[in-house]
Amino acid sequence: MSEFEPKIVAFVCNWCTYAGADLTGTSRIKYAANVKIIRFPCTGRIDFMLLMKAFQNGADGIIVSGCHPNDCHYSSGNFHAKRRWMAFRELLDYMGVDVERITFSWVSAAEGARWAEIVNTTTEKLRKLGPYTNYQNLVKSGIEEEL
Amino acid sequence: MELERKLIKKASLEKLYQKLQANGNKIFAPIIKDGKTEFHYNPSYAEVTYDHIQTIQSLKNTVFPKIENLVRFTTDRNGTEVTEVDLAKVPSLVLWGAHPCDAAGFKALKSIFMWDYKDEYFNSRMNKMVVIGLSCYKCDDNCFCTSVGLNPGATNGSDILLTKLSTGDYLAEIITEKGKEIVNAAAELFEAAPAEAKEGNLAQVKQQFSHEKVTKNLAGAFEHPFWVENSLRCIGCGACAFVCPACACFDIQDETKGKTGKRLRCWDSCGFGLFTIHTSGHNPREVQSQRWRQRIMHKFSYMPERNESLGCIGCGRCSRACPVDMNILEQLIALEKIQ
Amino acid sequence: MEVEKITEEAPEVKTFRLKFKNHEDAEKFEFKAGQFGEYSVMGEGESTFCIASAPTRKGYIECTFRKAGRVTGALANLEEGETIGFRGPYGNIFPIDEWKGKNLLYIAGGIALPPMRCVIWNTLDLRENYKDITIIYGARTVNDLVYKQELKEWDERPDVKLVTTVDPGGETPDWKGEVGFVPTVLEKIAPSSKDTIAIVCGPPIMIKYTFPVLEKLGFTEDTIFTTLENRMKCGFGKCGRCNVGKYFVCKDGPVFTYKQLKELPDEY
Amino acid sequence: MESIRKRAKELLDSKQVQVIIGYENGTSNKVRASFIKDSAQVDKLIYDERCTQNLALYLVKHEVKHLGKMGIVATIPAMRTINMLISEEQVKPENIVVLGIGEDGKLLDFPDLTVMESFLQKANIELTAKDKEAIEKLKKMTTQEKFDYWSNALETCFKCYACRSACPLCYCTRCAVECNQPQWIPVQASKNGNYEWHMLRAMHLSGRCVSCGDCGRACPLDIPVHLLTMHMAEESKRLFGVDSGLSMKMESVLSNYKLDDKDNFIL
Repeated sequence: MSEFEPKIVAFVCNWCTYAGADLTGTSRIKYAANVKIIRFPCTGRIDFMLLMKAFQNGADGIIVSGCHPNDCHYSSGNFHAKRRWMAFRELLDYMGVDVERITFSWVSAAEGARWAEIVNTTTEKLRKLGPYTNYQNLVKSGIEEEL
Repeated sequence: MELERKLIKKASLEKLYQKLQANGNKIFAPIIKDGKTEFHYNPSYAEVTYDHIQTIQSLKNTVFPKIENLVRFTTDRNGTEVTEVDLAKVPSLVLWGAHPCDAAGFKALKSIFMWDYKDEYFNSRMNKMVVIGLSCYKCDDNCFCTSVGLNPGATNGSDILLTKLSTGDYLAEIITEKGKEIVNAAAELFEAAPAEAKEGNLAQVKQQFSHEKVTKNLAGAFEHPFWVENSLRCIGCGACAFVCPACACFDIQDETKGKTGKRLRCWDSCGFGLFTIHTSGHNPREVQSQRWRQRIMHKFSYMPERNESLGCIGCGRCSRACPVDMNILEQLIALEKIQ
Repeated sequence: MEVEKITEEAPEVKTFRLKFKNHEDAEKFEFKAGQFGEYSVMGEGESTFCIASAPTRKGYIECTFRKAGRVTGALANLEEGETIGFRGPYGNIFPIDEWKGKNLLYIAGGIALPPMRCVIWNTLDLRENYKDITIIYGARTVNDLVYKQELKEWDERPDVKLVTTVDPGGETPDWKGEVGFVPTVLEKIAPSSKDTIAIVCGPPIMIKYTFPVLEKLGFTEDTIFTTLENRMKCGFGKCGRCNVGKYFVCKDGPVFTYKQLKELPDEY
Repeated sequence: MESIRKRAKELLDSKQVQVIIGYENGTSNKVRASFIKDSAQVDKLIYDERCTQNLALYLVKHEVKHLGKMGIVATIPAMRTINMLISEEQVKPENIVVLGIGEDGKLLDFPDLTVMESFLQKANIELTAKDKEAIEKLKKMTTQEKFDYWSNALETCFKCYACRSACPLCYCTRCAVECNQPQWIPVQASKNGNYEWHMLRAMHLSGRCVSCGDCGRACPLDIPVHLLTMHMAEESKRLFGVDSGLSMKMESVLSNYKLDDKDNFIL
């Protein structure tokens, strides 16, 4: 049996991480192909329910990444995001969502290599954790009596 | 058919239960779990309880599930393919130990779903269901079945009605052909009718108002200040509607996962503020008093007139579930007296 | 059904001409003026609109809608040739047979012309059955007037009197119609109520102000018709959404006379 | 009890308020909210240990607001809620008079709301022993156990939204769960839909919840949904040092930030 390949959704900000990921490509650094990148104007724009939407639709892991503190294009978006993730992570943990499956990071436009490393380590971690069956079962079991 | 009376011994009851289960029926029976009595699918007989006054939830889930799949569809480049669900796959179900009010609740639902257009989803579930009722020997002060034309030993709606006798054995009243089939298939478990009458073994539920009078009063009470005065504390949740055995309002929602999806029917409540809101923002029932009025009016005025059935069976579930004590019995008693 | 043709009527307002994919369905399908249907985009949901084309025009149906929510948004994104779901027809009808030999006065506001377009064309196609036909139609701005092409056509027809109006402030420099709210314009024109049926449709607020004007003009309660649109889901009197008093708009309506409306509780 | 009635009568007679929101006897030995508009009716008002409902809920209810200036019998959680509602500009301080009830069940004298504010600085909200125990137990569970616990507990939820309706801070006229473009959460009461609905509710209340526990009490199915929001209240205290409802000028936790917010998980 071939090794399990996790599906990863990355929510990244337009100004830093997306540019960083672009740099990874233009620098010809190879990294895991498991990740699907979704570009946002800012990490501050990423609603916490979007993460759940990713899990709902079958993601095994998530990366959320934006500008380093003080580098936000809109000056404070990432600080807001940080608070949100701090609170949301606690809630997820309390409700039994595996927070190990979500990687939060700051990656600047100059850190192409760092982006590759983050994607690679996350992919590696998720390969070990396996598919997120818990959540997929939750999504599946909807109706008591399917006809 | 003519009502038939028989006796079933306490020990035989278990055999009947097991026989029904062995015959491939799904059984829905009340059990106590985490201190709450609720109906569950296929419990073991040892778990089944006969001593509850009332479960929190009604039994309408059996014929009007909280989510019903109406159709399936797949969408791709070639267009949309719609597949109907297979109603022949509805399993045969035995409702074990439903109180007479719950059994009558199905009649109220039927008057909505089978009025005019016949709802096949409801109908196929209804046809596949047998109701083995259980008379009430106790009640609480939220019960008011006798005020809405029922009683703790009413046979209306059950296929077989059991009543616990002083000996601990049960009187079985066989009411319908469906009930008779069950008895015939397990004839060895039933004995000749006992001499003891069931009346002495029933709870005493005092009649507290006349529903005819309420219906009559409601006809002219639309603009009455009663509604505003008595609904200020109503918080507009749907608890009353969702535990009600006769509430049938629903919503239709689509759920998609990738290319496939389902169109679902889910419970809804006229108590919700957004229930009637138009796209334009205009809302015919803008404030809670109007929505509370709708709830009572629908059950006690519109349904008797249009559907020839009351929309209430006096189980008192809504009063027990209400977080702010909107007691329906209290309000009906008051409505009987308003001018 | 297949979307055969899409017409842009006004900003965010489109008309779909729909054709049955299956010939048998097309043969079986019959409807009358006033009825509505449930149009659906699988995955998004269903929406209720009146059938806007006349039953006298066979082979297709039309619906007109404004892009407002999830379903209409999805409908608006469709292109010609794509498929939508349709259930219907539901509801009651305009008794056009009973109106034979009378004058007809149509009064519509905004996006409420589509539900009336059906009966307008229906009666125009059977023109010899009726005497004078007057149409009063108002919208917020000139741009919001729907069926601009047909308005022109009606205007040019000698056998139809058309009055269009826009709300004050909504006119353009070259606007030739009236300026003012529909009830005001109606009062100004003051059509005769003799032997006349009035059919009113519009936003609830317009309807509420138009009725008194009609009564002042001498219309009696049972010569005024309207078509209501409450929020609906099922279309056949179960889901409880369009319940007004003991009636269901989807079942006993959408066409009501003013007389019936007066007996209804004010919940529409 | 007498002091509440006396104060209510004063307020109504002097026309300082048009309605008193308090507690009265209900059916089956329950108590319920009471709206007294006429001082002759003040004897209906009661207060005892059964009076737990957070009446601040009615301060934002359209029909009640409509009655005019409101006097409200408020327990400590309700007073905190009032602070939150003032902070979030849902209630105008000049439109309400608070008849505060202390921990001992006695009427507190608040000449104005600033006195209430300073009283609240010293008054703690104690979670019940049962809730504390349940939260502790949950915290000790493994991720899998927690997931099983919540997905099973929430499975029975039929989305009557009593938790939302009973919460004085859930005052939005259109809740996120009703927004369908995009559809954030499955509307139907499926396992997934329920789980995410309660997650969304807890998140939207984090840093705002005052731990009154009314959501849990309102649940007709006895699902302990209040443990979710209470946990978030505790966490916003621990992470951001914000104890909600202590003043009339609370800053919203999630729409603010500090440069020195400490996290330990962002790479």
